[in-house]
Amino acid sequence: MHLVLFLIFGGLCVAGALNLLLQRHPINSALSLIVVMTSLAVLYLLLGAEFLAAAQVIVYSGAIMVLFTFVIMLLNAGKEERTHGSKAAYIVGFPGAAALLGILTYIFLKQSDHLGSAKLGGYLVTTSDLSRVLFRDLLLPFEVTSVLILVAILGAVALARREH
Amino acid sequence: MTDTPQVFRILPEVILTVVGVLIMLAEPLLAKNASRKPLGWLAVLGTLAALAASFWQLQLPAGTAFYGTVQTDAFSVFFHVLIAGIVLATLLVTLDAADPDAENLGELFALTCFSAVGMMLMTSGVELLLVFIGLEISSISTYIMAGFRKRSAKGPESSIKYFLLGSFATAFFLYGIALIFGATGTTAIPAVAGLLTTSQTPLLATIGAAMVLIGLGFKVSAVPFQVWTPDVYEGAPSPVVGLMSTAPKAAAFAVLLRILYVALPALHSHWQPLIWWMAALSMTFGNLGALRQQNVKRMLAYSSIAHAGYLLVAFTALSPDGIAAASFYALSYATMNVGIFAVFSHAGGMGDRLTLVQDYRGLAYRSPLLGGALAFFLISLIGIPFTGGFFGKFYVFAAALHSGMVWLTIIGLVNSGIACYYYLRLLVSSYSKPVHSDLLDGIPPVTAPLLFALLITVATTLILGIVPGRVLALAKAGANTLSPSTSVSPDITASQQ
Amino acid sequence: MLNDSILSTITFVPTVGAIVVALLPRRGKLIQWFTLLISLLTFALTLHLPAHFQYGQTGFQFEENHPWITSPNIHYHLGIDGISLWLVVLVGFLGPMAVLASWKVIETHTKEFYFLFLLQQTAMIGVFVSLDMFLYYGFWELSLVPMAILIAMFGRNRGPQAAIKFFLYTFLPSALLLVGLIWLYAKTGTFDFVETQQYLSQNSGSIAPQALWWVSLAFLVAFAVKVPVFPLHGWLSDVFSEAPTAMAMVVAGKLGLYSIIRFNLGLFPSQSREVAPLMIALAVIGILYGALIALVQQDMKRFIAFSTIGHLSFCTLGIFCFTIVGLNGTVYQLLNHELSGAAMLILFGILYERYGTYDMGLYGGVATRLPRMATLYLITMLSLIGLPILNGFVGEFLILSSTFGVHPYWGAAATLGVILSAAYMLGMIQKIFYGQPSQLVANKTVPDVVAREGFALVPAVILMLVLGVASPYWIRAISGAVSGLAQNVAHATATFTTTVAEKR
Amino acid sequence: MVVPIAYYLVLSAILFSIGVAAFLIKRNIISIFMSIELMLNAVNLTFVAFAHQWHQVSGQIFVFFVMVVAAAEAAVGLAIIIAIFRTRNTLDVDHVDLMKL
Amino acid sequence: MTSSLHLWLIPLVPFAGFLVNGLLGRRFPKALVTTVALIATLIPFVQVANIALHFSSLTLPYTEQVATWITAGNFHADFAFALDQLTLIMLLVVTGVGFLIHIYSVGYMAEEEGYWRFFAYLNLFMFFMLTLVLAENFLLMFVGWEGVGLASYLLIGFYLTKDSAANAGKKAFVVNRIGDFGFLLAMFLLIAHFGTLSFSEVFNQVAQHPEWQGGFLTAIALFLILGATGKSAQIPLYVWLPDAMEGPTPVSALIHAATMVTAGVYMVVRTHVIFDRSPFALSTIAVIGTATALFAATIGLVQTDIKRVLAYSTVSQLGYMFLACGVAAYSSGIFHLLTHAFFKALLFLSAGSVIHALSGEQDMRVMGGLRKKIPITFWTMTMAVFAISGFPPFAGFFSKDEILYQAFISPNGLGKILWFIGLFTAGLTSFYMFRLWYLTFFGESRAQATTAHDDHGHGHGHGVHESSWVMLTPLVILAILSGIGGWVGVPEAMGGHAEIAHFLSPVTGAAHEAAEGRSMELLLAAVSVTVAVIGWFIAHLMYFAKPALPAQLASKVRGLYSLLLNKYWVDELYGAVVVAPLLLISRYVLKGLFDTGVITGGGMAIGYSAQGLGALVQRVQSGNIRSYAGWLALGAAALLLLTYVGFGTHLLFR
Repeated sequence: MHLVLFLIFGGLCVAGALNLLLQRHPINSALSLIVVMTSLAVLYLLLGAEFLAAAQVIVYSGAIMVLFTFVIMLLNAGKEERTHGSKAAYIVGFPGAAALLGILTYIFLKQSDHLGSAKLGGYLVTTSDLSRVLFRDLLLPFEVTSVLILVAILGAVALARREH
Repeated sequence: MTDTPQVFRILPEVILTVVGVLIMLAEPLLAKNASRKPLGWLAVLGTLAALAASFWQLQLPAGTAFYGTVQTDAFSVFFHVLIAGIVLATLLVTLDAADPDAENLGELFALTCFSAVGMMLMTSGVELLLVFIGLEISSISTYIMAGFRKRSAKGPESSIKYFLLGSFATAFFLYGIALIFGATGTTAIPAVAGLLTTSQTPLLATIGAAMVLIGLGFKVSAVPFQVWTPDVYEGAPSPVVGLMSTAPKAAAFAVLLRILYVALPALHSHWQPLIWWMAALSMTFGNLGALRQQNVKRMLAYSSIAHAGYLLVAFTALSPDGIAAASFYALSYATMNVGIFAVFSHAGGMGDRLTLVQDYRGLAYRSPLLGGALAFFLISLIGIPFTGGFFGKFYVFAAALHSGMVWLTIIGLVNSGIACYYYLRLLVSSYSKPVHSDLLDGIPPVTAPLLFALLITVATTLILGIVPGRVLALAKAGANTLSPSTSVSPDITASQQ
Repeated sequence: MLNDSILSTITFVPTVGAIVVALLPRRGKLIQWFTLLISLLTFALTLHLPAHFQYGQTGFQFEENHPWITSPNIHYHLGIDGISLWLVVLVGFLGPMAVLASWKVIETHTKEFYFLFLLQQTAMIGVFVSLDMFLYYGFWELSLVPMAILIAMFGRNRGPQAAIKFFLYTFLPSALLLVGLIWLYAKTGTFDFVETQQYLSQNSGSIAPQALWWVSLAFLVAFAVKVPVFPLHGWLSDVFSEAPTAMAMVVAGKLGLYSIIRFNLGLFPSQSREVAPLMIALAVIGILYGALIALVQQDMKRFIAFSTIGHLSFCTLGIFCFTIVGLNGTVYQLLNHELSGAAMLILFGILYERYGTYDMGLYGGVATRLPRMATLYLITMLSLIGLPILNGFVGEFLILSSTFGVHPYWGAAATLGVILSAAYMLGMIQKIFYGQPSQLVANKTVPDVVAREGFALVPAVILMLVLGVASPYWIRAISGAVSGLAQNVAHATATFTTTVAEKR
Repeated sequence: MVVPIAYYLVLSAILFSIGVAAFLIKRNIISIFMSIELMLNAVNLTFVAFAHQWHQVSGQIFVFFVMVVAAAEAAVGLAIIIAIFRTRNTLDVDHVDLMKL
Repeated sequence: MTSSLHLWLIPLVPFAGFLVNGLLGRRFPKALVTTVALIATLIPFVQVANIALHFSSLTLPYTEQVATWITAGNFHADFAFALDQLTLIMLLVVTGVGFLIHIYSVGYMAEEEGYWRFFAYLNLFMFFMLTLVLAENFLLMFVGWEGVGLASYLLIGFYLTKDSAANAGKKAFVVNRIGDFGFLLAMFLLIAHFGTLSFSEVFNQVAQHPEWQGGFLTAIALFLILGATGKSAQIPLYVWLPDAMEGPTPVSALIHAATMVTAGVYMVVRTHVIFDRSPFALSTIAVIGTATALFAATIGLVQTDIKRVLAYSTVSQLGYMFLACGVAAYSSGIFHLLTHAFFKALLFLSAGSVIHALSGEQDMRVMGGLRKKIPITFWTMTMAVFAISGFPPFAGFFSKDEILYQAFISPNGLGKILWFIGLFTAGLTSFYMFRLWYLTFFGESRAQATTAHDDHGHGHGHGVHESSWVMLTPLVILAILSGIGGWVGVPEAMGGHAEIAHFLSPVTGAAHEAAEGRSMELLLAAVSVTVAVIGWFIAHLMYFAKPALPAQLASKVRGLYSLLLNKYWVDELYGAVVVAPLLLISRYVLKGLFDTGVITGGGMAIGYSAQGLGALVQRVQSGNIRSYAGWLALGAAALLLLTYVGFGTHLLFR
């Protein structure tokens, strides 16, 4: 059953990703990305990270993707036209991406017997031990993310503010 | 945990954050077209305080804080001082170059401080997560600063290029961390080495190391990942490029040093060939690329690729000497580069009036101080003795040659020979008769902050060149903290004789 | 007390002078007078050396050895022996001459000129006195920078290109020299010349001969470019035609040759023995090649450049015969040629000051207008072609006689150079001085040799006669150091012949 | 029933390389930006998979932080895209190649 | 009186004279310059005369070691002077004739500008010649050897504005340098084999090793010969002497007749110990000498310029001296050197006085009928002409006859042939001397109104007149010397007792007595006198009796005449074979092709190829973000591949 769920949602993810690739209009790719994210959330559930799945849906597809669609609409980006900037992207890029995929999958499959397997509910993470690690062991990174967010806001304002 | 309060371990970062926030708060209080320079001086004071704090950290016993996520030792202090010094010089240069009522100048100062915080965290962080967050802070702030001149066509273009490719590389870096986590089950750098021996899937860690190398290779603009550097340096304003080409690079190298020598020393037989090839290609690619370059900033972009290559040579030495050489070179390269960009930003201003090599013809006659400083930095970049540049290169190649890298040293030194052609072309043009001197008339008189910045950089380069004893001692102390057990070096001597 | 700090003072007095020049106001001839004062002071200090030099003693004197950097084991180690003693005095002597020579010709940017000139002095003296190879390499590279900038600033028409060409020609091989230096450091653990020499001579067996051969080759090429030896002389004629006189005087010869004697013969005797046949062939070709091209050169500066190649090839020839007589001749010939070559360059310079061109074709019949100038030219020319009572002859004779003893045919070929040098020098004198006054010379009335130029040249001319007649005073110091070198080359040949035997 | 961790890893590798491919193919800057988000999500999956295997919660914490970073990047990235749009009023990446050689 | 003779003073005084005149001469009045110059020459003459008087009481060989000149390793050479019979004779000749010529040139050069420069150079020449003669080792002799070459260069090129003078000067110096090249190689061989250059040590070593025959000694001898031919203008290096006539006449007299050109002969006689050991070298000297004598004499037959004729006659007479040395009759060689110095100097000075009289005219075709106008010059020149032609009792007869006799009786095979050629040349000599004599002094004056070319600029146009006394007294003295000079060496066969041969025997070894004895010697003397008379008669016939005859004869043998007139085209031959190709190669092949092509071209090629690579590298920066991403992806993949594949392969990263 775990395998079946995995296959369904894994397939959904890949389909969404491919759709992002193939769609001409950015809004369609944005929507396909949302599909990928939600199916990922389900996969997280399979791996016992419920809180994470919720966060994924709320933060990722909820906040970030909404921002994306908002900006797409703001700039009413139309359909992409097939401009051929440079052939290098294809000649060099694709073999690179393919080789990347090949090596990673080959290694993962070769190491799969050492990696063990995931049982449904095998490792359930409760919010309490999540929060214990987050607010005790990794307190400093948590605090530092506040600086990160501050920088992001500052940058966004500085760049996007319309001058007088 | 230990007696010293935790906050002392991250004192410099805290000071800079506070200063950054203060600048952000003060900025709206100023009148609409009032000069933003006081904010700059505030930032300078903050950086000085951070500098003092990191020096003060030296006498703290080396130890970790915040549950082992951050560690202060000679190595981290060395890089903290380096980054604070660079930021100080860059702030002074920005104060001099920027015209007072430039739009969102206040934000620029704040961002500089925050980027400094990010870099310092990278150098003192021993938790991969913290390193990642620090990397992100410094990257995002540099993306924004790169696009500072929103009005011009090139500003946003350089910033978008830097942003997209930057995050592309950060994704690889993250994937690397994930794989290392997968192989060892922990993301604490010191713990990884121990767990690696017991892990059944060391191959994952090797691929993880490679991925980390890709991510950081981009950051330091080593060869396979240096395509972005010329365009971004050309688009960004000179003071920012001064910062961008030195501080994040030094921080990235510090992270690389920690990961490769503390976390993954056992895998050296895998990552050493990578670094060997990256070093050799970076040097050659950088120098050859710069030969025909007429645009001064693009030329220096290629030169920074080449210097990244020289620095990587120190990595292949696999010995405490190598680590000390790498950190020393980072310092000496930083001072030279900040210095030369100080000259460019003063001469060219934020709007890059002087872009081509022949624009600088006769600079030495028009203003001897600028010409002299430019000549001095170029000589140091070429690697003429009694300058920081030379001693850095010498020390790197001595370390490499000591552990048998004969061919790499030859490639390196032949490259530094080729390099002196384009440095010399700029030096010679600044000393030859000016063709169209109206460009030179636009150069403002030398102001106090620039003078002070030049003073720091020239003095440091001279000290590094003539009496590098104390700085070397600090670098070597840092190196020993990184790989106390010379577990790495013994077996390599056996294999290469 | 003074003895152990004299070398540092001599080396760094010009630097202090340079810094003061940088601060002086640009009023009138203040900078020139001050630089003249500094160079005279340096010369006076260098005279202290021969006065207190113990001639019998082998090894280095006036030594100063202080630790400088600990981690790569580098010392601030200065010292001179018979060879470098007179070279330091020569640099001291050429200093004031150069300042006087460029008194009037350098009007603009005098501050930059004299600042870099004094820096160049320090670099050159530093090369001769430093015994720590890192320090030596420091000064060796430093001597490039002021020269390159000055050529760029004061070049007549192709200044910048000539500066870059000069810089690259020397910098690239010295990069390989640095590889050699570091490799030696990796093997011996020290940069000190004396310790490295002992280490190499004791356990030359343990080091891979192939690697040692490549290192000695790197050393040789880096120094040969500076001499310049025959195929590597591409830069000299450009530098001579572009550089101001004060700089062209000091660029060729002494640094390269001194380094070959000190380092190649000192550290790698058996390798030098192996490369000797090639170097002798190149030297003899250099002699004839330089002379033949000087025969047909029309531009004065390029003429003197090729004549310098010819004369300095004599010295390379002398070095690679490895006889005491030959080495003495080489060092002496080096001293004399630098003196006479410098005098000839100054003479060309002051002629250029008067008539504004270096093209010999435009000159003619100057002797009738400037008799005193003609006499100075004549004496300098005679000293360069080696007239017996003048200084050129002694060195040349010693070199040729020792070469003849070792390689008769090469010796004979080299002696042909004596004929050719007479031919091209007399040709030059005739084109400029004899015959009907040319159109340029006729309608331009110019002063004969003025006091200032006299002060620069007359001491040099007197010295030419004194050096020619009273050579034992100088050779006494040189032969002490040189015989030590010749012995260790001879000792090395014992090992060399065995290695050659094995190879076959 | 059990699913070997390797399958999850392979899935994340596939997503990652699709992200890379998207970066190369897409013309609109925002789409390129989205492909980066996709790559980050792929890495999150790897983290969670390894967290499950090692029973280490820090893996999942890592994902939280990645999300924060992605959010920050999104904000800044979109601001930059707006700045580009204002100066060049095009979103086609092939037109953004003013600086070359 | 064995106290030090202060030999070093002899060369030093002229050097002091040179310095005084050289440095301050410009501001001195002419008289002061003259006095300084004359004193500087007189003092050494007096000192030499004093030594000559006390010569018998000297212990010989007398050497004086002044100071060490060069010491390097085991090579040692010092300033050392030596005196023996040979040196004494040479000193007498050099100082004596030198002083006379100094007096003569006071008159001759009176109106020249640069008067002080002339005397300064003359004193410099005296210094170098005296150093050469007095030197005790080869190196010091080489100082003199090159020094006189320098002095001759300066004096030939004395007329600064004349291009031909400058060319002649340069030619003289370079050709001398070729000779010096030979001398240098000989010295190197000496150092290689004997380890020292001092005469006494070399000769002692040679004496101690009778077994050394030929081999390296021949090599040394041959190189010394090359040096000697360079200096004494023998084939093949004689080309510079005729051109040296561009210099003022006193210079030709002093340097190119009496002293410098004899340096080669003196050197051969000084080092005869080496030559004795290699018969091959001796016969080469003899052959060269005879060939040069004949060759120069034939050219002298047709020359029209009076000084050119005398120049070729000098080359020819030097040939005789070389012949004497070639047949090991060194003393007769020196004897002929002595007498030749007197009458050849006289010939040149009288020719100078003739030129002076005709205000600069040197072409004999324009002279004639001067017998009455300049009688004293005529009579002194007649004495010289009779002396050189070999009429008894004049000097030339005894010395030349002695040489011919020695050649005739010399043991080596060629003796007879050499004697015959010598005899024939003696006939030619008397012919061209009397031709000169008749053309200059007899017949009616052929001087056109305007004197053709007035290259000396000192001809004061008012008619032909006798020179002043200051020029004539040296002529008279030299005439007397040419007359009685020969009596010093009258052979026993003719009643004299060959004082000079005995005087020189300690230096040159005993002259070997011939088996045939006295009658043969008298017979040969008679034969040579008749040949001289025949020569005179033919000259008389052609130039006195039927003046038109030479023109007809010349038109009949047009080819031979032009061959001789143009000096066998030897100068042009040298130019074409040696000088032109050398210049061509160096200008086009070396300078053009190699220097700019290979050296500069090579540098440029490296530069451009590096720039080419740079361009290649730059093409990656296409500006397009997607291509950058492509490169990044490829780089990443490559790195991963290298990590995976590189698992344990220490490929290249040494």
